[in-house]
Amino acid sequence: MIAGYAPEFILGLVVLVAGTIAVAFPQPKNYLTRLINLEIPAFGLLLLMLSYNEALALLTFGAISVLSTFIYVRVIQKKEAAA
Amino acid sequence: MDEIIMAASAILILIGMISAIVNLDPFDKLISLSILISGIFPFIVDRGLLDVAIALALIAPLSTVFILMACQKRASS
Amino acid sequence: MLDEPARILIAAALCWINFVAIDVFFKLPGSGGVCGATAIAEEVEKGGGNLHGGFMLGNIVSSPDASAGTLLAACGVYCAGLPGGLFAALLVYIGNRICYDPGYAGTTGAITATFLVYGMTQVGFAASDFIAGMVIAILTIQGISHVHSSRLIARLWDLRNRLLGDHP
Amino acid sequence: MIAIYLCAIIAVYAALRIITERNTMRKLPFLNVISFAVTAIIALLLPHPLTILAAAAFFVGSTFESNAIASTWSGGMKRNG
Repeated sequence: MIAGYAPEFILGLVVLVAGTIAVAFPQPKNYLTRLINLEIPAFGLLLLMLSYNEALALLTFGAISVLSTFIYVRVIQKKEAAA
Repeated sequence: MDEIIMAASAILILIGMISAIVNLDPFDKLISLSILISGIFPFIVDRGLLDVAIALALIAPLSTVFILMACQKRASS
Repeated sequence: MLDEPARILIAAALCWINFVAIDVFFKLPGSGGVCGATAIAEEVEKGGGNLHGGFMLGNIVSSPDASAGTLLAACGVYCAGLPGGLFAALLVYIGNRICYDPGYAGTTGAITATFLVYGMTQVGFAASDFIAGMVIAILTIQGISHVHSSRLIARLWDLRNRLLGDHP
Repeated sequence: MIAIYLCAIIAVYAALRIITERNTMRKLPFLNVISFAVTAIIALLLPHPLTILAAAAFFVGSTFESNAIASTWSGGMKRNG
């Protein structure tokens, strides 16, 4: 491990970068794959925030991440119904 | 935290991340995402944030259920 | 007293007997409780296993039954003694209601496991041995080979039906 | 101290079995093994009365997730039996 940083910080950075690349270039190129890949950087960011010991930030981030997923699912369903 | 447990959780996170990126089927991706979430919990509990662990354990499956709603719409149409 | 690996193996055997006996007694290999359990059973049968053993694997996956009750009761006794185990039984009942299941097997397994683990801690075992033992026990059922474990459970199910007599 | 190491090793073993299994439905029992092992790790890592609630919440959440995946894969959230 790199000295001076918590292991959560390093791991979170790796997960965040890899997940962002996976969101940018999804393998079957549709909205559903992109939405599932969007969960990976969310948990990477959660690991990153874990290394700062802020309980309230973690709670808020988890709740907002799920709410935004719900909104994205509704948007995708509306878009597919219109198309 | 002990080195071996930390290494095991890190391996779980990395396995979940890689297989969630590589797999093509949506259900396989969701199962891999579940491995990734399982690997995060020992890190949270080790810091002593038990309230965050309880809330996240109850909130994180809802995200999977919302994504499954989209999967079902796609399969039936 | 015994060494820690020997104690973990004895605890694993006790946990295995406890949860398999309660699951088979409450007719978990008889039918799938939810339709996800039925799907898992059909896939296990397609891979060479037995259908009734597959029903039990599917029921363990898709709702907290006696195995989850044993694990959480051991955790409760490890963290807070006898009241912790009974509180864990209440939590298993709530979890069963969340997963569309009546929840008799899980609650019964949790209560019997609480008294089992609490009694063994008086003898000289530690509650952490039972937690590790339950993980080993669930590994032998679900993690090694689905074909062999489902056939073993089907044999136990036949034995139960021959002893108690009420075939569904 | 051997108990928690054993749980960690079993969790890694089950994860390796998941990524080598091809069939989607036959992956779910191995996921259940991971969930058991991580529940045991949570309980053994921090002995505190609130830990029971955290372990039970994690286990029930993980089981509910597997239940939802299996039900959606077989089509519909209906009960039979």
